[in-house]
Amino acid sequence: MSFDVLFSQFMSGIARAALLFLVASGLSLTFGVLRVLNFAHGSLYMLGAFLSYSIWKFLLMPVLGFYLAAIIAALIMGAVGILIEYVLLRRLYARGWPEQLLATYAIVLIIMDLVKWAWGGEFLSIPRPKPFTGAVLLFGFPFPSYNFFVILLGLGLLVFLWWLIYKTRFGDIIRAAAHDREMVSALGIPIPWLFTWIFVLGAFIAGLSGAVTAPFGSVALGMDIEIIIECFAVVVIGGMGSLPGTLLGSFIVGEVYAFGIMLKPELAIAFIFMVMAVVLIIRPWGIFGRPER
Amino acid sequence: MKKIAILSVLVFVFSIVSVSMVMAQAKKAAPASTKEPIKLGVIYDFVGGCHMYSETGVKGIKIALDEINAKGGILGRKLDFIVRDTEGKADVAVRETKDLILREKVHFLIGPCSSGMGLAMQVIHSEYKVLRISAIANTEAMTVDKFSPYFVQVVPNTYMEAIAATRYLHKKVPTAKKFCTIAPDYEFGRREEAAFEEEIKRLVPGVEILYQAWPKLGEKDFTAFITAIMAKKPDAVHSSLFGGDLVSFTKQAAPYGFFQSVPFIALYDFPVLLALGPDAPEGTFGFGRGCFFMDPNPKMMEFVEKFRKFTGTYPDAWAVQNYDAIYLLKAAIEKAKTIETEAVIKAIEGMPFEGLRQKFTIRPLDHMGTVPCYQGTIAKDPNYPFKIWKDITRVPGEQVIRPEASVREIWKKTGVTR
Amino acid sequence: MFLQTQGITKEFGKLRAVNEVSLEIVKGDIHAIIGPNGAGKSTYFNLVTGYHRATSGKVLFKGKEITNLPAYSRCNLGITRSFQITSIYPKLTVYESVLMGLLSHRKVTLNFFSSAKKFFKEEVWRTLEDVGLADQANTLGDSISHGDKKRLELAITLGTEPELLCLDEPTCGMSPEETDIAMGLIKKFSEERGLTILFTEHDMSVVFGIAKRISVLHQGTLIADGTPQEVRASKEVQKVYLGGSA
Amino acid sequence: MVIKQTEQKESMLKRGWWLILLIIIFLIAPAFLSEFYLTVLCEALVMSLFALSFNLLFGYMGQLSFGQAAFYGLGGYTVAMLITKVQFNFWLSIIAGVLVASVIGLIVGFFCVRLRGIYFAVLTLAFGQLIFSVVFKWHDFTGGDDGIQGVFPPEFLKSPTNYYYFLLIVFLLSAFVLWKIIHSPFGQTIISMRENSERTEFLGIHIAKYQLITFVIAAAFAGLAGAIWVPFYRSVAPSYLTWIKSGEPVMAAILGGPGLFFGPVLGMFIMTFFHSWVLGFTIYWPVVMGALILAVIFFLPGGILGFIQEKVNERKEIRNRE
Repeated sequence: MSFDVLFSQFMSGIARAALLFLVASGLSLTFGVLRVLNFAHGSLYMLGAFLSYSIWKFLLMPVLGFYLAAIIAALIMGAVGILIEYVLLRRLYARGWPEQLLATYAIVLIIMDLVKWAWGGEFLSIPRPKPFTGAVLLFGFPFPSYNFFVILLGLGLLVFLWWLIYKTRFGDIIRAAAHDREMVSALGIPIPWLFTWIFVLGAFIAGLSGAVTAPFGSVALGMDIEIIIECFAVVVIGGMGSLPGTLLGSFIVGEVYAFGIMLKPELAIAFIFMVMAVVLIIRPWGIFGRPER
Repeated sequence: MKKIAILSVLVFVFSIVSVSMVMAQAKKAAPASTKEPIKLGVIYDFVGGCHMYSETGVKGIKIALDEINAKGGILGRKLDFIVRDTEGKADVAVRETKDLILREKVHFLIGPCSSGMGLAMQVIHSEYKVLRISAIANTEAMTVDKFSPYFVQVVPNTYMEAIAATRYLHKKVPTAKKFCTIAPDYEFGRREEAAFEEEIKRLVPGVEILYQAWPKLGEKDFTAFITAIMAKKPDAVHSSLFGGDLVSFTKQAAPYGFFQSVPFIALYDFPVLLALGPDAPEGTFGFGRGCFFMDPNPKMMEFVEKFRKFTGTYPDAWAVQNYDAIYLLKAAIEKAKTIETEAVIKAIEGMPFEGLRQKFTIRPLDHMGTVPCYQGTIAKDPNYPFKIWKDITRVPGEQVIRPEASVREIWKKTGVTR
Repeated sequence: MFLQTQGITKEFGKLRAVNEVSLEIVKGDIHAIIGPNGAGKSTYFNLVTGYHRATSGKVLFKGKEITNLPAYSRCNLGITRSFQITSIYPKLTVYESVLMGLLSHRKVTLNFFSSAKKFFKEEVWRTLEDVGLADQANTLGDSISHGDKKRLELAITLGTEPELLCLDEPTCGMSPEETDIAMGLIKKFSEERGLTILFTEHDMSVVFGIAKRISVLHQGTLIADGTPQEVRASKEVQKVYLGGSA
Repeated sequence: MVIKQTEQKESMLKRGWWLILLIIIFLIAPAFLSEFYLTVLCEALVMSLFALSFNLLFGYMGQLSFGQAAFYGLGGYTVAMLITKVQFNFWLSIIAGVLVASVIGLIVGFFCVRLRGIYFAVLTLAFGQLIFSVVFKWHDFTGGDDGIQGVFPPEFLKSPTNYYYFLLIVFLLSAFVLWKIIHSPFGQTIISMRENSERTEFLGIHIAKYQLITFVIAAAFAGLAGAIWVPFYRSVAPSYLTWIKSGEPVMAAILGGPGLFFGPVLGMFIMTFFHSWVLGFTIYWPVVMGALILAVIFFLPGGILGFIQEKVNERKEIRNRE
């Protein structure tokens, strides 16, 4: 196995990790902080991708079209997040987490059909946005520049979330709520509104990541089921409610998949679940997570 | 008190069940007179990649049915059809097949799209002795390994399609010795690559298959597969990726300079070329089963007009093959002068048929249509907004169909007696 | 030698909650462990009953070392306990709760086929009558009064027919009358069923009224151990209790 | 949390007569059911057995497992492989299916029982997907994506009506066994563990051991459900093992009422008949199912049977007070 083969496989792992981080960071908010097993996150991701395709087609602006479409789609998904959280999940916080899980499961079924009805089955595909169409030579090996865009966006999101969670008051409250919900509400902080904002942020990130993955491949039905399980793996491995955890988790899953493809293509997917199971057994709350009180 | 309440619920549930039974009973009671319409059960997978093919397939069927009914139907009987969705699950496919046969009392079946569903259904409708025609799913297991007299195929099966594509690839890149393959990891992909291996070993002595990539059906991220293949530096790559998977693969491979550095052949048919638009790699090879531009004969162009009027877009291979399937069924029924399954099967065996893809016959041995396979090279074309093929070859089914001796050999192994 | 702890210590990080306590509990005694809040009473209690694992030192029960035995094995040897915050079965009936103790003790919990309700009817009713909960046999755990809940937990522990019954502040949150009833019950069971009782308490009057032997803990260390009279007379105890900080 | 009502005290006699009436309805059902609805009834029976095995963990042990379909699928695959590859005896293959599911259940359970709540759910989800991806990808052994076809029962069981009676007998026997287990001292122990695991541990119960035994029993019955189902449809496919299939008993339990023995059965009957009825005229079945779930979660918190149970109890209390 010569160096450049390993390096190219490693870089394709990085590309996948950046993408996974984008999607999983939203989930780590809703799943990590709110402790809601949020299956609907994958559906918000898919809806974001389809919406960004339609907006891009509608706008037809050569260069800015893609970026504008992505932002608008993400904002719409944030609004959908408010709708879901406010109308549905807010009533369920008093109930057990199985009911919350099933409510998000019902949302998956509803959004799945909504997308099938609205967009039908064609493979929609958005070409890569202008400056990132080609590839960059890295140590003599071509590396698609769009992957760089995704990595940069991932880092940007990481910095934003890191600043939001560790450097703002809103962030302090989130971390406190993640640790001990009753105590925070006892301090008179309106927990319901806090949770709405966390869910909206999660939905916004899901929509944005959906729009950003559109140029990667084809936007088609089944994206939601595809991505949600891998996102759970990322959040669980990294540690629930911990941002660095989600970053590490997406890196591990991305690389395990990339090298799995090279060594034993058949078992690549199985490797991810093996790692997930091992981490859950040794440290249920994940590498960087904290045991729940 | 409690027991009355719980009993009331359960009786309520069973009252719904019994009410719908009574409706079903009423329908069954009506005698099947000769003037009753001929009922066709259309069963496809409206999920994932197959959703698109199923939709255009049903459009092809609708056009054929409207034409036939406008001219008085078959044997004076109107032809109508019921569409059902397998949701891509084998157990739902089996239950829907039973529903169409037992409750809707369909006379013939057509479908499905995915090979896995096809195999699961075949066992069922053979037990109930109902004829099914396949116009999209094309695994060779349906006509050979798991042969059933109650099944006819008008799509080139995985063996025929792969042999024709391999010959075209070899013709275009005669010096290639080291190959890689990439195919979706399910029945269809496995069969195509097996046939490719068999044929390339015959054509190129000392051939080497360096690496076989098996992304799962509906894979979204091919980067790891692309880099793994390019690392092997093959002389050429054969692939049976199709639909959404092929669109994703192509867009992710382009920036790596994949198409400039290695000759590649895959199922670049009309829907893929339409979706890719400018991203479609010129000079790359494609194979397919008969979209409009692959066989521009007069009958096909006439159908293109009708299809564009009806749907506003061009017909792909699935619309063409479903349209052919309906007319094949019409010809067989008229030859047999009855819709009774055994007679129709006897009539269809060996019957020559002139469809949109010109002439082919249904081979009596395994009911496999000697349908043509098409190959070509992707190129721009002034009068279409999307890229199509140039230097197209049409390989008649007879040249690539599995020889009868080899079919009988496989039958010994899989226990088929015919 | 019924129950003995030899230099038992428990550290939570740097805090040494229990500091090398060596103590002996005599069979049949009613033995109280007292001390101001944070003296390490509950922690010592948890070390004996297996709720926590000791950092160092030994716990011996009838000569056999049980320092590292998990809680359920200690219970099978005959040590059972109640909790400071009453721990009962809110959604099970009083009858079912008491039955559970018996099922576990009599080793029938791996019986898959006969109906649970057929087992140990007399013992359950007898225990219910002993604690005065017979009339509420069919009410759910969370719909009885606070005092009744404490007595229910007592009944549940009696269900396992223990030799050593450890009660963590049995009268906490009770009115004077309820406290007397509870103490009366504990004394009755000790005599009738030959039970050894080990309990923690911070209410002096309760302790001196019933306990045969008293141990006093202060900041994790044992400062006095003996009959109520000896403990009342000991200088250290007075300093701790009456003189303010040690 | 999930359980509003525990089992009311039921002597077999008091409930007996309506149970017998129900069994009679089931026995005469084939007489006036069209063959299609008989097929749907068979599916409802098998999936109800699957839901009962799931509810042993969820309703009675208080832990939600999101990977039970792996055992259901393993039971099915074992029967399919034994019958098609080695022409093994039909009855022994079913027993083998149950054994394989139980053994895998023991291995998976050993790891899962040490976790609780969300962690237990996510670990079972991970193991479920692990087993699914191995079955899906092990092409030469399990037939990969399109599974295995041609799994025929013995001659006399080939007719749907006979097979229906076979399924009915297996369902009634299994339901009876599960009922006995839940009402046995073992059952009382796992219910007590659900209610207050700390209190139960201090009564001398090794919590992990009892949870593991329950996990294996649930896996065995899920394997049995898969094993008797595959020969009816003559084929098995990897889609039997996905987390989406694992979600079906969860829906059925919460729809019907997890706190009651027959809750998941009613939930699964409603879901199966609803699915086959709606699929008859539209492909947009999931959105209807999603709406139904949300309606039940919000308006019938204890599930349909739980709701009826409450109404009945209220009326009983009013009557007692008069």
